Amino acid sequence: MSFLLPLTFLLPLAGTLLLSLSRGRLGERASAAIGTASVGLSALATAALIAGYLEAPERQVVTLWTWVSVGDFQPTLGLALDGLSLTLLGVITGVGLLIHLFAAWYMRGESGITRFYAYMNLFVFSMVLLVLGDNLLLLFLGWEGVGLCSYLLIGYYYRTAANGWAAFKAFIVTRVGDVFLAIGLFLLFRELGTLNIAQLLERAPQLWAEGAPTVELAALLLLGGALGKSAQLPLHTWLADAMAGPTPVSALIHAATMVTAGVYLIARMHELFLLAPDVLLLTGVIGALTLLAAGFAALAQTDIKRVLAYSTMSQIGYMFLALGAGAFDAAIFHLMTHAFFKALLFLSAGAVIVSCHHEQDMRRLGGLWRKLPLAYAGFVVGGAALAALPLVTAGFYSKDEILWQALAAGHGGLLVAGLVGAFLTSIYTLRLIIKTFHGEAKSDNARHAEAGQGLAHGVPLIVLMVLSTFLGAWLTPPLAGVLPDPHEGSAGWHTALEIVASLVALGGLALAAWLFLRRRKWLAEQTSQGWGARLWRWWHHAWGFDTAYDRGLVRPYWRTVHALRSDRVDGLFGLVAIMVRMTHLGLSWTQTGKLRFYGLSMVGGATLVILVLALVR
Amino acid sequence: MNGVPLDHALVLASILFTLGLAGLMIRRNMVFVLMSLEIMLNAAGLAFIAGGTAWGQPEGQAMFLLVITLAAAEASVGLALLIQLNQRFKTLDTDAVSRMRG
Amino acid sequence: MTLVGLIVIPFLGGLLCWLAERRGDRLPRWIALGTMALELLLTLGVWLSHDFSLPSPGGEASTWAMEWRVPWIPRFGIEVHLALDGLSLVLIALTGFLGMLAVLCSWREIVRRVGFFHLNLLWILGGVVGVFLAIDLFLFFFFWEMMLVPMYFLIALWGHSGSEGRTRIRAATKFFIYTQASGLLMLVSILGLVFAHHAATGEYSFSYDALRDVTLSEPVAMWLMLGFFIAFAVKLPVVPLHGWLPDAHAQAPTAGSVDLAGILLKTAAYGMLRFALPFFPEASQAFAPVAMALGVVGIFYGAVLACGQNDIKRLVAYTSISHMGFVLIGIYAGTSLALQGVVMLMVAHAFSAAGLFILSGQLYERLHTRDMREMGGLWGRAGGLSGFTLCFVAASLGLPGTANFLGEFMVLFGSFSVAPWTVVIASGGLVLAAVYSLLLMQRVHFGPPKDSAPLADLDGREYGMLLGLLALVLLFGLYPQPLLDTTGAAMSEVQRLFGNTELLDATLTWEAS
Amino acid sequence: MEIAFYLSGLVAVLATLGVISNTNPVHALLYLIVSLIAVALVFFSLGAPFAGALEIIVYAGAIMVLFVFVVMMLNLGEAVVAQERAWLRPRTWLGPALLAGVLLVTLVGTLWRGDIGLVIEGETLTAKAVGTLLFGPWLLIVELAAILLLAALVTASHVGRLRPPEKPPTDRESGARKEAS
Repeated sequence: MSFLLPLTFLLPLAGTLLLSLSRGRLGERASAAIGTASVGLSALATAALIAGYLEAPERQVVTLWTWVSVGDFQPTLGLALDGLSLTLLGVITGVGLLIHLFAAWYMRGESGITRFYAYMNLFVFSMVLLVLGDNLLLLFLGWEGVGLCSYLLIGYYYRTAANGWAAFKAFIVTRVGDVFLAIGLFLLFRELGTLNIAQLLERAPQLWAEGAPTVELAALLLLGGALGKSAQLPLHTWLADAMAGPTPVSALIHAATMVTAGVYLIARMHELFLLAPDVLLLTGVIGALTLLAAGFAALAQTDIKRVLAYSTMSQIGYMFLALGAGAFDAAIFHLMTHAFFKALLFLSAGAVIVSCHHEQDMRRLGGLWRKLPLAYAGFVVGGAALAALPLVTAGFYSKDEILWQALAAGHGGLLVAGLVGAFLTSIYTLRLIIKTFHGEAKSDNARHAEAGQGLAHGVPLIVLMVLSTFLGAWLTPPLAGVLPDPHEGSAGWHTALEIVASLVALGGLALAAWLFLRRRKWLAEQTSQGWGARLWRWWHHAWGFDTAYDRGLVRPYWRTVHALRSDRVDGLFGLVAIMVRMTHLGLSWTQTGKLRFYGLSMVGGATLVILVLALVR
Repeated sequence: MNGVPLDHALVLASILFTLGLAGLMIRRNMVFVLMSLEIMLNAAGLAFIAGGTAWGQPEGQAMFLLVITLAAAEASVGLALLIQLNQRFKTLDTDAVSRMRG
Repeated sequence: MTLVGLIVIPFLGGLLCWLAERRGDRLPRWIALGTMALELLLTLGVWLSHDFSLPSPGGEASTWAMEWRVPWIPRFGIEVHLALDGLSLVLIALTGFLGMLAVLCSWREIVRRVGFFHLNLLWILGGVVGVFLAIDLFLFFFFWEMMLVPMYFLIALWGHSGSEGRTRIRAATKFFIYTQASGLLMLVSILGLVFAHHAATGEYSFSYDALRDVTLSEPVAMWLMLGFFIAFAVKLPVVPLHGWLPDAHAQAPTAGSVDLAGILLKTAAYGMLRFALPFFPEASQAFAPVAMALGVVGIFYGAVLACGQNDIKRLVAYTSISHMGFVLIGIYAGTSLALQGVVMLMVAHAFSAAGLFILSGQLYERLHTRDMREMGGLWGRAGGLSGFTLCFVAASLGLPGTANFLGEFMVLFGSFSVAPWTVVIASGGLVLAAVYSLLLMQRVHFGPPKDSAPLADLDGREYGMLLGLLALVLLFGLYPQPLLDTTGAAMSEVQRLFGNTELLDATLTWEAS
Repeated sequence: MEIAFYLSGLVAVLATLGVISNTNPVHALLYLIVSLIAVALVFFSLGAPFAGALEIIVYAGAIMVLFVFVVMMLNLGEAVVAQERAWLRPRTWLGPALLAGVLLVTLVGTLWRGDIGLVIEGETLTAKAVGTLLFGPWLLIVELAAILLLAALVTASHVGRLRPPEKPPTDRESGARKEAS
């Protein structure tokens, strides 16, 4: 059984190596086949691991070799499997496989398919390493590998410079988060002397009491890292631009897996965070703030993928809110269901985009629901799950669990934010569906849209649709022993909350229907003049964070770069050369050529010498 | 009066020497420069003689002999140059030949 | 005896190449390649035959794996004293390998006076191997100055034209003056040491062990240490004294750049570990915070300037300055983990910098320009070249799994206990490392292509070179233990001398307060 | 013996002053000869008859005569005297004179402070003693002096030769000729 664990990440690695060393000899179909097969086998291995774990749920550790051993710095290349990493592994390989399959259809006709699948496999390899790593340095390896792959995949269409710079921005902003994580690692290693997660979490309670300043600092640094990777409030500006990549990339990286790495990190290190209650609360607050900010921003977007990007940001805000409330298993459960329905939404959006010849702007789409039935169904089911339609969708159970845990843990503020977020979510989801599919087609791209065919297009959508319904909610992740058990509360309050949550969701849908079907004209003129327009533009630019960062940080940096371009400090040493030239000019003046002047200077010198000798002795 | 103290002789030598030096620096005419040179050499010879006779050793006078040979050699070469200067530059002004400068 | 062989082989090989020049261009190249291969094999043979595990803790002061001693000028106590331990072995192997790479990558680039070129190349390597082996201070200084002259000729005769009008002669002269002047300072310090030793014991000696036990008063020790430090700081290079590196790199031929970045910078770090630290432990300890601050300044200054460059080789040169900032922090942190990190970073930087320079040389062969403004969108056109550039760019930004990451993080982990604030600021530099690395990638390979004519793909020689280099970067990134065991003894030696505890706590309290 | 010394010393100084301040070269030359003879008298008063004789015969007799020949050959007319007077304005000689004064003060100061106790009694050092010395240990130096004189002879004869003016100058000197004429 223990050989299966390394298999899960060796297979994608083999796929990457095969594809990248093929030097362009592999055709489109062959590279798609290799890429999907490697992830498929890895999914098979995960399925076997899940079956094995369900029978005997105990933590397995497989150590390949000690990476470095210098003094007590002994990180090992070890893989640890427990309920939490198994769930993540399942999501990565399962959803990953479906997305790889869909990508075969989506990327047909694109140039450089081999390169695409090589990066996708490299991404799955790094993500699996991140999840399975048993010590923080290996986790960091996966962490940075995932960052690099997201850079490569966002910049896949490298011919247009804008995509390149979007990828550049994504990598740099996540790299800022990684630096916080690295400093956290240094601090933990200095204090606890080990990087192995199990030993670390064992020694931490012995060394620090709850709320000790160092553990607060360590937890804060880890949170900083998580914020960078999961695009939460301060470091979130990169996610919207990351939509420049192909849609399967956005589905895999920016919906299902990479952005949830931050949630996994905090869940994995929950003992540390429990030792630092203030930081935990901070996590919840940041989650709530991102939830609302992203919700409002999604309302004012015109590009399908950007709406979904902001909705991902707000759903991850939900997960952080759950973590902040101490409901670790609710966060992971929502992570799983979110992976399903958000991947479904992204793939359906991909289907729409390809069918409408790469048209992404909602204002030029419409009237597609009859032409693209499967994509429409995907949107409806995914949207319902996103808006947490009661009882029918998986989203309802996971979001409701988070709200209930927030209530049970006594965080009233977080609960209110959650409810407002749910209301906003249902509004922008229905707006998205109405604007894209209903009304009349506003551009010939939309008019001549033809539905996608073939298994690669249909199977992933259908499977994800099934998983997004209440059937998905049955796949409760096996987190029994791993994460602390949820808060208890009276059943009465629980059902009351469920009713309130579903009323909020339905109310939101009704309001959206009323606004976007009946009162479209009123709404258009409201948002085109006065404070309405200003508000709309403010939300469209996601509260202006991006421009603030650009003007506050990026532009000053480039000004200093151009100021220092010609190496001022080195110029300093040019002064030495100038001084030498000046002394030369000064001395050459004394050579006048006149005999008497030389006589005079000789006598002067002689007198001086005699005087000095006379006086000195 | 039992004889001339040595430092009086040396003072005389230094007076003559500085006079020659002053002459060297002041005059622009090559002839006068050479003459002042002779005076300085002579003063040096005087100092040698004074020293030698004070210590009662003949080295002083032997050295004076060398000073004189030197003076002779130097005077001859100096005067030859003087003639060339006068013939080429039609002047005796030492400042005229100051192109070796800068 | 093999030690003498290690030094003599490159020198003889150089002469042979020069003589072989008459019989056409190919022979000198094969001779040079053969010499460096022989050098590498010899080093690996030494590595396999001797085990470099930790000496017994109570062991005699410094156990050299191999030693060779012959009096040279008895009157001053100067002797040809060569000695080898883990650190110098690793660096000599690196010299051998990079020497082979330098010869390989200039196979088609150098066509004028090929024999004389290889003479210069091999004599630089001979000088460098001499620096790594010499234990007698006079001999060390001799090799230290000797390795500059061929480098000067290499840049002056075979360099490229100046990027912004700066001629290569000016760059070569600047390089020479910088290193020569700082070498003078080191000579003053060496003589200071020798005279102090003479005052104490009455007889002259330049030997390593004798001069190490000289007891000096506090200010004198500080000044002599500074003499050594400045000489090594110019070569490292540390920021204020770095002016020569970008010019030398921009104008040097590819082989020159590979040598310069790969090995010559390491002689400075080696010098600090071998001479500056063990000779003046207290002075270095007191000087450590200043040195670390210079390291941090180096990291940021190198990074900021790297972002602003248009010439690809100048960009890579400034990145070396940034990486060497980490080395400086690691050396003066003094913990064994930091010192091992320094060794790892030296080796890793040698590989990644050599790789990037070879790639820029190949780009120059294809595009005949080093100006990034004329490049762009090369991904589709240059085939394998772009893939390798991506890998080496990932190495230079410290992607985990590459040796650079391990080096940098071991340095940062090791230094955190000694100087937490310095490490926090330095790890800020990691973000800038990502900025300039990806900038190189973005401006050269991504973005709209200038024209669509496909460039010549990598031929067998180039592909083999780059694959070998990449394999080494990944090998040392994932399984560095053999390398760390080899240098373990030498580094614990330096740590024992440098990091004697009571002074270490002094810095700790200083940091913490 | 002392009176002779002081008297002739005084005469020598005055004659030298005359040499320096005179504008007419021939007069200066004569003053120079007087000064040399005064110095010879000083030698005699100090008890160095051989040196004194040498001074009169070689120095005053030969070298000064050489000077007279050259000055006569140049036949410097009245123009030179006028020009000399023009060159001798106080502005030119004040600075060097002061400097020479300072040098004299320092020399005399050091001599005076040096308190050399020696006194020259005046017993003569015969030419024989000098001769034995010269051809004893100093033989080599005398030969060298002879070679020096030979060298001076050759140089003076070569440099002093009056080249006929119409010979075309080599281009290297043309710069000098054009500028000078």
